[in-house]
Amino acid sequence: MRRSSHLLICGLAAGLAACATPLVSERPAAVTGQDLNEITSVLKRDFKARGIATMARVELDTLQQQCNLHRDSPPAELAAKLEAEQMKSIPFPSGSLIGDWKRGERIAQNGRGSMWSDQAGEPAGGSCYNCHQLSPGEASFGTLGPSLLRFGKLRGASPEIQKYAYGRIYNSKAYNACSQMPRLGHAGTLSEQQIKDLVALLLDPDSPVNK
Amino acid sequence: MNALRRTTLKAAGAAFLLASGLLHPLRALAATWNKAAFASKTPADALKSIGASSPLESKDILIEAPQIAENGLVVPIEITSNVPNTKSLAVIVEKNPFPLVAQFEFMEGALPFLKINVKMGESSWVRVVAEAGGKHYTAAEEIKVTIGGCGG
Amino acid sequence: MSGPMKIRATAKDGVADIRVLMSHPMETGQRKDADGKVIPPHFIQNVTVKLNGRTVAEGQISQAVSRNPVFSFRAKGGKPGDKVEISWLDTKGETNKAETVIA
Amino acid sequence: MRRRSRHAALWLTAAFALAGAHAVAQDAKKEIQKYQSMITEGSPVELFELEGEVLWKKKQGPKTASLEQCDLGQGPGVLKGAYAQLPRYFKDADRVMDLETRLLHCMMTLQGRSRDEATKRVFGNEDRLSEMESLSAYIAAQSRGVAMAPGASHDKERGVFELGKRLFFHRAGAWDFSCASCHSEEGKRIRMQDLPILNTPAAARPVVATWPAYRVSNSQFKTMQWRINDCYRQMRMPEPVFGSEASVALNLFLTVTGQGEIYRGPGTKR
Repeated sequence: MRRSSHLLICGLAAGLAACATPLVSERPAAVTGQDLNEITSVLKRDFKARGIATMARVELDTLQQQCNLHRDSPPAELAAKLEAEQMKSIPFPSGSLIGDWKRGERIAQNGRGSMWSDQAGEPAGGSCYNCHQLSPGEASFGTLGPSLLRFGKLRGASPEIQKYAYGRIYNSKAYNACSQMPRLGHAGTLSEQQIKDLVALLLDPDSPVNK
Repeated sequence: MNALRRTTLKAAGAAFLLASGLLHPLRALAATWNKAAFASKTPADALKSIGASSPLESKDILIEAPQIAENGLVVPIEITSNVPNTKSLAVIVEKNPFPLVAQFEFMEGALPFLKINVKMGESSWVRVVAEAGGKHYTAAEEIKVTIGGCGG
Repeated sequence: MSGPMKIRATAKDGVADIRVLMSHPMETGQRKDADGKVIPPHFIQNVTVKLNGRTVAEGQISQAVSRNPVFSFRAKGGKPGDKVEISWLDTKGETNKAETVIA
Repeated sequence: MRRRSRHAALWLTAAFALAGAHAVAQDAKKEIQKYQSMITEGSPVELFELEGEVLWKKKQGPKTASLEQCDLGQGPGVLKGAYAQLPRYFKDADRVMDLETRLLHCMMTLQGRSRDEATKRVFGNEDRLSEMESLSAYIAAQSRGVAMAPGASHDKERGVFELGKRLFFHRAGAWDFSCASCHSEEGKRIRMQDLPILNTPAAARPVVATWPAYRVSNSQFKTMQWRINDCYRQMRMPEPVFGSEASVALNLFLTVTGQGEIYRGPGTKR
């Protein structure tokens, strides 16, 4: 009752401030530091730790903070600075970065890992097919990320390409500050060996990705 | 043979229980479950066990089903037989560990029509066998089972 | 322990359209519980459809019918007011039955 | 029909790598839509509505009372169309509530149950639905055919809507995700699943019109609280507290975005 009469008044009195501003669902035009503090305190109040998903996860690191503040489009200078910081945090292993593409395919298929429903210490997956096309035999692939079909065939497997592929999986924000791709190594989801296996899936000439 | 004997024994047992008033009459139905057919592990065995070893391909059996099922636990299938005098329909999911899923008999004006949701372990041909005038007719559709996302 | 069961029946041009919903786990015997123990098979094996007391369809089904089975049948001659009765029997000897009149 | 099958088999095995993939994707989309409509048609969802009705009328709690006098916004015990006007502001609780939050409120006030006891098992499993899930099925079904009109005028409703919007775009957690990471770009999908752009009316409308819903992938009836909860699980975040303002805020944001759509749930989902 209350609300319908309120709506009626709104209808008659279109032009009154409260009624004249319809709710819009578009992305907020600006985000301030205070907005972020408020949201974080709401999350702290309204969320709870469960399993391996601890409450520390609602705290923003510098990168998340800046991407939120700049709505994923930081100015070029800031983006370069953030990317450089992320790059520095990648522990590139020495030697060949190419593991076993068969294991890589299984990791790419596996969508588990880092969720509250996962156990600590259980090997995680990379969720790669959720967003990328890889092996042509897998028709059920997502499109949030670019297709990686023939990734190695197009680029070869030089040490530079290996390093790029490894780094991109370990921490994609080192290459694109506010990329939507998770920092799979940085977040602790994938191990060094798992990332090498994924690099093999992308670069090994025998991998179905390059067939 | 073996199955037949078991069935008969079961029926006898049920009749006894029924007579002694221990059981709801419905339980006598247990005797009509074709255990041997449902235990078949290949499509060929399943066909044989329902007495349809070499059914005739027929365009008069219509199978309406999605070609891509986003979830193998529920795959809806709608079957209509236009073969005159169809008296039963059987559903066989060829790649399932036990391919025979259902067999329905129709009588007293029931149309040879069935909508059913089946489980599919993987992508497979789904075969329907219709019995009419002592002969068996068949048609099949291939259904792909995919891995879904997280949403809905 | 049977959950609800529901029949919806309508008639059009002298043909009854009968849809039935059954609560049943349709356990295959391949699933494991939280402790990793195999859950024994438990599924409906027989379905009987009656129209005005006469059996019009009789089915035998396996564990590969989806959980909470839904079936549709059609019967010639069904008209509003006719009685539809459907029953099932499962591997544990449990049964359930529902009835309705054609709308 | 046979010819169509062979055609499908052919493309699925080989043609993805070839040119013309667009037409193929269109075909796949059509088949997935067909799957969706067929599972909806052959859905056992009404069984859950029946279970919910029993629970609605069941006397329980320290006060041995049923929920039949619960006021879902249209007056005590009025169910017809009530779900379509949720979430909304409730004066007696002085906060915005969605269906489940309101049910919890009624369990505590009418039945005298504690929050802990009433929320012990809010999400069920395939063997046993939760009380909340069955009740949601029953109550939502009473709004079939009614246009979705959640609360969007009261100051608190507007504030909660804004909070929901900010949460929707807020990136955090182990994988740096926001809701928008997956739900803000046209034509994207996870695996084969199309991703609706949930902050646009066109995509939000069919979503709000069909939840809560039966999910065939786990044979469970699921509510919007669960849906949001499970998104956060996959976003690698901690868990939203049941009925918390944040969870209601996202629900209100989505429902207001999709308002006007005629409710046709409870739905059936993959």
